[in-house]
Amino acid sequence: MAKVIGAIVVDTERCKGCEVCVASCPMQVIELSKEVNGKGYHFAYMAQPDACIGCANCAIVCPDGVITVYKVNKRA
Amino acid sequence: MAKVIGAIVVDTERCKGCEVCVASCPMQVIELSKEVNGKGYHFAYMAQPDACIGCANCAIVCPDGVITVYKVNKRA
Amino acid sequence: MKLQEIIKEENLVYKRTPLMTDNVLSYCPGCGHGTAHRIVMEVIEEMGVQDDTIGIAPVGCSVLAYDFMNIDMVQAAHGRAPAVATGIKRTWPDKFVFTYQGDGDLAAIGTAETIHACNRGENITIIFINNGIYGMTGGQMAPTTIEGMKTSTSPYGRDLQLMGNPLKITELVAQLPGTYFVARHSVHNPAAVRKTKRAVQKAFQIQKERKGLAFIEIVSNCNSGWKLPPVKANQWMVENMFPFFPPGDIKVDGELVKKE
Amino acid sequence: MKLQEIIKEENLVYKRTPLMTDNVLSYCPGCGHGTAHRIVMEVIEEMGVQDDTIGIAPVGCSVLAYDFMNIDMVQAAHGRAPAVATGIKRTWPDKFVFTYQGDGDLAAIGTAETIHACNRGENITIIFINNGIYGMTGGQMAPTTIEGMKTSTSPYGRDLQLMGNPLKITELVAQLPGTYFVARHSVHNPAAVRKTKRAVQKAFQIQKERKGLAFIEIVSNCNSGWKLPPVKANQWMVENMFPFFPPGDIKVDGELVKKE
Amino acid sequence: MTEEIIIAGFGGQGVLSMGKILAYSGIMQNQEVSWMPSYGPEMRGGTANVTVIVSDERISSPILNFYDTAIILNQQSMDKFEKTVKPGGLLLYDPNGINRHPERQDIKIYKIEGAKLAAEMGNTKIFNMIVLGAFLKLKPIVKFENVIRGLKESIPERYHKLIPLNEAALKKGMDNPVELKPGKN
Amino acid sequence: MTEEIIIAGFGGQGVLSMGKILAYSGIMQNQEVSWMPSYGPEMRGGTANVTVIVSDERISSPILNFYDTAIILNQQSMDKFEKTVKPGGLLLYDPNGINRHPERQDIKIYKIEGAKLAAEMGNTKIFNMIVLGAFLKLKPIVKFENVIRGLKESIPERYHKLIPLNEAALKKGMDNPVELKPGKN
Amino acid sequence: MGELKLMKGNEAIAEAAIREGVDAYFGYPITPQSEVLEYLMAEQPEKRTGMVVLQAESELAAINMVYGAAAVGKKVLTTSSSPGISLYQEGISYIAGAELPCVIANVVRGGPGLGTIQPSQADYFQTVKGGGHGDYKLFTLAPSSVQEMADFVSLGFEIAFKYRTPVMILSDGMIGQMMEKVELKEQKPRWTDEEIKKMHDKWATIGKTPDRERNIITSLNLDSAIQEKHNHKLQAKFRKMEAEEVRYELFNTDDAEYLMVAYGSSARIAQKSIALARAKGIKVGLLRPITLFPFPEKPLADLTPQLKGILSVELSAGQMIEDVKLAVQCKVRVEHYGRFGGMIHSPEEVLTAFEQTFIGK
Amino acid sequence: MGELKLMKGNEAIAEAAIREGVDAYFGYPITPQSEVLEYLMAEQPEKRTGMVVLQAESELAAINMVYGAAAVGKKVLTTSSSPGISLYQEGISYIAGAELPCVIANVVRGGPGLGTIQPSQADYFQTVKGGGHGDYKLFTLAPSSVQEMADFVSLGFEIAFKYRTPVMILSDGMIGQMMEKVELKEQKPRWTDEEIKKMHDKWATIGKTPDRERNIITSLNLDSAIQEKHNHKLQAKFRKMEAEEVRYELFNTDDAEYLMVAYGSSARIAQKSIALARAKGIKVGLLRPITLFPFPEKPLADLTPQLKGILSVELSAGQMIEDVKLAVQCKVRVEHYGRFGGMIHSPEEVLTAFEQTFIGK
Ligand SMILES: Cc1ncc(C[n+]2csc(CCOP(=O)(O)OP(=O)(O)O)c2C)c(N)n1
Ligand SMILES: Cc1ncc(C[n+]2csc(CCOP(=O)(O)OP(=O)(O)O)c2C)c(N)n1
Ligand code: SF4
Ligand code: SF4
Ligand code: SF4
Ligand code: SF4
Repeated sequence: MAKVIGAIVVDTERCKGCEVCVASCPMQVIELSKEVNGKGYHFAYMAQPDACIGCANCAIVCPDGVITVYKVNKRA
Repeated sequence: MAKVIGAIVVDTERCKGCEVCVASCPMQVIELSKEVNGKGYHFAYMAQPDACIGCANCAIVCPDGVITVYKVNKRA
Repeated sequence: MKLQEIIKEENLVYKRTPLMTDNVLSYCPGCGHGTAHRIVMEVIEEMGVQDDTIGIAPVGCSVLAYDFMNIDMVQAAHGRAPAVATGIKRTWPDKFVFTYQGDGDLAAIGTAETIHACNRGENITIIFINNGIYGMTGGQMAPTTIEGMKTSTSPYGRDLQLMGNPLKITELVAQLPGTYFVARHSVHNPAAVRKTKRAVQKAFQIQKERKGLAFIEIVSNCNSGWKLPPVKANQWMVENMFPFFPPGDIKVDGELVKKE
Repeated sequence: MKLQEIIKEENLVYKRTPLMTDNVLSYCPGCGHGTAHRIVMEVIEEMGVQDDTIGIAPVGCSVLAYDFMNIDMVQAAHGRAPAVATGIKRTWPDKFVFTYQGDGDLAAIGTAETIHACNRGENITIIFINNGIYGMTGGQMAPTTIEGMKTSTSPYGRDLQLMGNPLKITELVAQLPGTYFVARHSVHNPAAVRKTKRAVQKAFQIQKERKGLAFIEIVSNCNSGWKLPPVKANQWMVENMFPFFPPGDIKVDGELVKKE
Repeated sequence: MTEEIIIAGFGGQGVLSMGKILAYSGIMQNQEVSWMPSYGPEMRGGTANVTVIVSDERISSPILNFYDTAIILNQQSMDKFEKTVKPGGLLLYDPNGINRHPERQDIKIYKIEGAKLAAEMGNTKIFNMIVLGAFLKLKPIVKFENVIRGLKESIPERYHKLIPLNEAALKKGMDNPVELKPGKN
Repeated sequence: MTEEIIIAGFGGQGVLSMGKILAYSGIMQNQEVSWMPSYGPEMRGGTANVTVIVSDERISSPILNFYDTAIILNQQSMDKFEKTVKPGGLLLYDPNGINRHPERQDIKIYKIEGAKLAAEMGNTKIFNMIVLGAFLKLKPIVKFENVIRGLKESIPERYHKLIPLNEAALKKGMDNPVELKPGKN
Repeated sequence: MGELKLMKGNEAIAEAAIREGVDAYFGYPITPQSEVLEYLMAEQPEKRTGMVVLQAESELAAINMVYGAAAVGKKVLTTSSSPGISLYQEGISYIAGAELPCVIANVVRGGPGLGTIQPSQADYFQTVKGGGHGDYKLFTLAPSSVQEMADFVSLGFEIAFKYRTPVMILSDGMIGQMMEKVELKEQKPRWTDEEIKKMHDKWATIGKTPDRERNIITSLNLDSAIQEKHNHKLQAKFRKMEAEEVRYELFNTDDAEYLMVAYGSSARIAQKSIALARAKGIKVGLLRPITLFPFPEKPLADLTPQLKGILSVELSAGQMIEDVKLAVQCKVRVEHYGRFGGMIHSPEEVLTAFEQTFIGK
Repeated sequence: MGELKLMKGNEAIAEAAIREGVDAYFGYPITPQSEVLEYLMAEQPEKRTGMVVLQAESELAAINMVYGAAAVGKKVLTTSSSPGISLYQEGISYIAGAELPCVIANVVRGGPGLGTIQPSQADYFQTVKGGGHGDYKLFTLAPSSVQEMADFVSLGFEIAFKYRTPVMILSDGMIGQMMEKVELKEQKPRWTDEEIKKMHDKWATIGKTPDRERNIITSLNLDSAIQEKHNHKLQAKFRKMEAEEVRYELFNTDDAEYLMVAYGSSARIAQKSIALARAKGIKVGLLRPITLFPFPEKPLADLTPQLKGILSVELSAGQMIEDVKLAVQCKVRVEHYGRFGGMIHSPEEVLTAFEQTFIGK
């Protein structure tokens, strides 16, 4: 059995908090932070990091291209 | 038996001798004159006046609108 | 029966409409512009709306249409007649407003104004004379010049690769929701003239009933530009232009006519 | 597994293409322009043609596309990008040339240039962002504003009688012989992004093979202009714009896709 | 009397409408006014500022380099406008989001906790009215009743029900400006 | 030497090309030339005229009010240009289609039956060359050989087979100008 | 007194147009003047007065819609900003040539090209020397307040119909975007069709009735002799405007030793500079041209004897200065000062430039 | 000596363009200059040199195709006539703003509006003062012979690339339609892509290679401070042109007591008038500006001490006269004479006007 484990890195200073990634994540990984970044935006972060499958959906819909996605195929 | 008799009057000074009327007359009534008018055009005239049926084909295709058409319905 | 007996007022069956002025037409012998002018004026006369009609002359051979049509007329900048017509019709909605435009005017420089007036569905009539060439300026290639046709700017024939495709603007505007009646006709023979006249009648009727825009293309000759005598030019037109620009209704009552 | 173990170079599956510069996009949060930019740049990167590509930025929100796309770019006057592209492509036929235009730019002021570049079949790619509004100037009505939609110049909703019909320019250019591939897509969710990317790939491939013009409409949100939060704006778009602007291929390999 | 004011902050802070209400108040008492905003795409998510002049005389330039009063609502504006206050003039600011406090010795400096007070009043939208109140306390260039009349003129009829709330906010602002003594903040 | 000429007639008479050949002939013998046509829609079916100047010096105005020579080929042009011939100058005309003959006493007047002679030679197209020949007989401003060279330059290669015919026409023209004595025509 | 409002210059034009009884507005959005169309659309003038307001597909369409509506005797307005006004040039030349009345406002921004959206006065030459082709002059009003933005709508139409000529309101982003108190006039009723017929049946193409020859609106004369005559007629009109329609304003000129010449937004700034200068004891005054064509040549010439120097203050690299120089005929030194490309000079900058130029510090 | 041909001015431009190695021509037909496009199409330059010739769908398209081809470092030419040139104005302002090289010819006809198709010089203001928006100047060459129509194509491109600026050849229907002897230059090869890369890789958008930053062609600067800087750069260029690129010609000025100033077709006519005047013993000379911007101010000023009067002879209601006046700084009386609206003054008319103005009969 192969379990996929993913992670995203959000460039929080460039994130504009539009929530498009939040709506696009199949695993409900992402939420907007309570804090704001330098421009006053509530930026996206992995609220459920364990759930991320590294599908990159969030990254490809992010208008500002601020998400980088990593994925490992972990063999049991 | 009713015989239609027609006639046309060409405003010869305005006729440009384009021959469009000639080509449109079903009875081959019209020809271009040998003489030219004031502008140097060979104008149209009824070469076969008897043949004219007053159908007005010539007049409605004449680009310069120089033909007037008359028609009598002659009862035998 | 003697000629004098026939040629009498009471026997009159056809005479140039008084809505054509007495000015000698500036067009070349055999040019279809004159016929097209007359048809429009006859329709306006028959509808009795000469006092309520404003025509827009284009830039092109028919720029002087105002010298020949005995109605109030406005001469528009090259290609902008539909915008000018919009300005008039919107502010005097109960007037009849028509544009009279050549192919260079309507389908080259005026493309945007044509498309948008049609798309808005301005309640006007557009009379579009397609002679496949720029007559006024001496016979240059037009958007409607067909493949292989020689003009002064396509002296070896229109090369689609270099010069692009001819444009069927009429089919295009028929696609737009704002056009209510779109048809293509010609004026090269009596039957064609009669059909064209019926189309123009219909077009003005539609304007009267405020149903939207009516667009009549008239395929015509430019014998000077084509360098053919008028009658030959008409033949050439039938043989070469009609296959590409087939006459007939394209859109009737707001519905595209189905091609079988 | 620890995050640090996952976030390693060898596990990288997605990263912004280096063909996007490091400049922060000037677009509003959630605006589709950014995604559309990135798709185009990814395709160019993947084809390895960044050295041979020239982009044309329009007048509109994406006027600053040249600040974000890391390739040589020309900023065109409002609506004239297809003419500018023609000037470039005709003189450097072996370069890849694309325009990136909004709906006001491409379908209002630029209608003539759009129609004629498409009709000539210039061997270029047109990326058309249809957000149904003029974003840059503060949310005025666009030619693609749908019926009833509120904008700053249709504050009570687009009234077709007063303001005319919305224009389906994409369906129109598909009618022209010069277009080889015409499609409509969007970038509001991952599946749409993937489809759009495939279409853009195809478009550039067609340009490479010199087959003619490829035209990709991307229906997108202008959440600022629409006065909706981004995610809601995308929903509104799906519910209200898609019925009028249905996504999908319109013309493939030079043939109109038959609607069943 | 001529009062030249710059109001500067973020786009969403109600900077422009604060200026508009002030200007309308001037009109209500028959004064000349001008209201000149920064405009254009830089407003999108960026800063916004407006120059308001209220005067008994015809106003010449609506654009100025130096002001009698600067009302400053974010750090960027502090950096830009602190130096533009005329000697002896007034700088009023909301300390929320400010990380470098004003340092000039030759002007009067007051702060108003507008954001905080607005939050306390349960409506962040009245933030700008609190700040305006504080300003009017310090420089009563327009009468309170005329501010209310100005308010009525500048907002659409359908929002007139909110006037009492705005009035309360103005009063809250009037009660709360705090003077900063040079060197002590 | 400077010769200022107007050639005027109907559109189809070869007015413009006659002028062009004359101008080219000047170039062949290293002179300065100018050729200025009337242009535009009035040419459509109407009149055509061209001003040709051949000179040893740089030519100033290509448009003139007065000419050394007027070559006139229809009545309208006679009406317009007879009066523009400088005193002592030359008026050459084809009487075909002319119903009012020239009347000036202070100039030389010649006629050339160009149309008639062309018809006799069986080719109406060489009409203009006959007239040109007549002119050159009267004013040999360019050498005959240079006219032939000018002719070659001004018509496309594929028509060069027609040069002998044109040459013959020129010669025919040279043989046939008829002087009109004042008062007798 | 009319109704008092706080309005943007752009809004003032729009509201004034409705109240003037303007029949139609055609325009295309462009910053910094889109509020004109937006305001009109929000006001639903089709309900208030029956005024037609249409967002055109482009500036070319807009100016030609104007041409159409003007041809039928209607009061028609359009507004745009610099790049859009460049696109109007063919149309303006046609309107001038065909002698049609209309009012056009240019809310100028910095150029050339797409430039900036900030205020500028760099379209002076385009406006007063002829941006379009051919010999024509564009009657030009330069408002320097929101009140004048409103007032010049009425004045513009008065002149437009008096001379059958296009009138330009040359404003800029500053006047367009600023709010000031504005006193609005009472609503005038729109002309009825009958009134238009009465007033303009001589020339307007409103339908040829049997009692008159057809009217033709055209700028074409293939016969140059006729076209020259037509041009002489136009020139006579321009000369008449020069004789009768010059408008300007003077400030502090009675004892002035120096003069600033400035219009529109620059005049506002210059006025403040003058106050600053006067405070320093420098005797400087201001002449504010209100009409740019016709330019206030005589008033300017009349002032020269008392002057030691003139500063032409413009938000441009120096355009109006040529007209100032032509007016004063070398009798006094004329210099230019101005920021440009969307930058706005401050009153202090103007004063400094003035002092450096003429006082020498 | 190059090949001698008898050619129309319009044909000479076209042939000279091919021989100059011009890469592209975009244009739209309009009288009296359609022969340019017609000649090019007949010559099949795509075969002769590989030059691209395209009939655009409109003038707007043509000028923007020019903008595109210029942006990629190509030599690109367009021609039109007055109404079409009005439609070019937005594009010209963009080209000037974005600093692109190109050559534009205006074969002027009588205006305003549709006007006539006969020669005119009434587009002087539009050309040299700025028909488009914003602060820019259009380098302008005024050919007065068919030879110069040909020569100024090369000269135009030299200047266009030296300054990265649009260059206008301001001609008219007379120069365009007349035939004269013209000496044609040898065919220059068109620049290869490699040559263009070498010369223009610094700015032209010909593909961003890894060894350089991306190139951007734009005229937009939302930051006014940057836009002002950019404007200063443009102004510096215009000052440099004024310092270094003035071109003019003098006739009979050595002993002249009077001067005519005339360019292009009018200069040809004035020259003849001067011959007529000299024959009468009147000492009059001619200054023919070849560059209209930069205007030959200094040469004109230098001549003034010897002069009693200057007649600005133009086929317009009087436009260049303003530049003449500005140049001579009131040191001598300056008057205007000219027919217009498509009418052409004869040498005799000019002489009569001159005599009436200055000699008094
Ligand atoms: C802005 C502008 N561009 C070009 C022209 C020149 N021009 C006059 S008529 C014409 C084309 C006319 O062709 P078309 O519309 O087909 O009409 P036709 O003469 O064939 O009837 C052109 C290009 C012009 N007058 N104005
Ligand atoms: C000639 C001209 N007209 C108008 C404008 C103003 N303008 C700038 S962007 C724009 C419309 C942009 O809308 P769109 O093309 O839909 O792009 P978006 O901003 O929505 O992406 C307009 C009208 C201009 N810059 N130039
Ligand atoms: S990579 Fe996929 S699973 Fe992970 S956060 Fe992004 S969208 Fe969600
Ligand atoms: S159609 Fe008319 S113009 Fe032509 S020949 Fe016949 S009558 Fe004459
Ligand atoms: S009326 Fe008919 S039959 Fe008579 S001439 Fe005309 S076309 Fe022929
Ligand atoms: S205004 Fe609209 S189109 Fe422009 S950046 Fe914002 S959301 Fe995008």
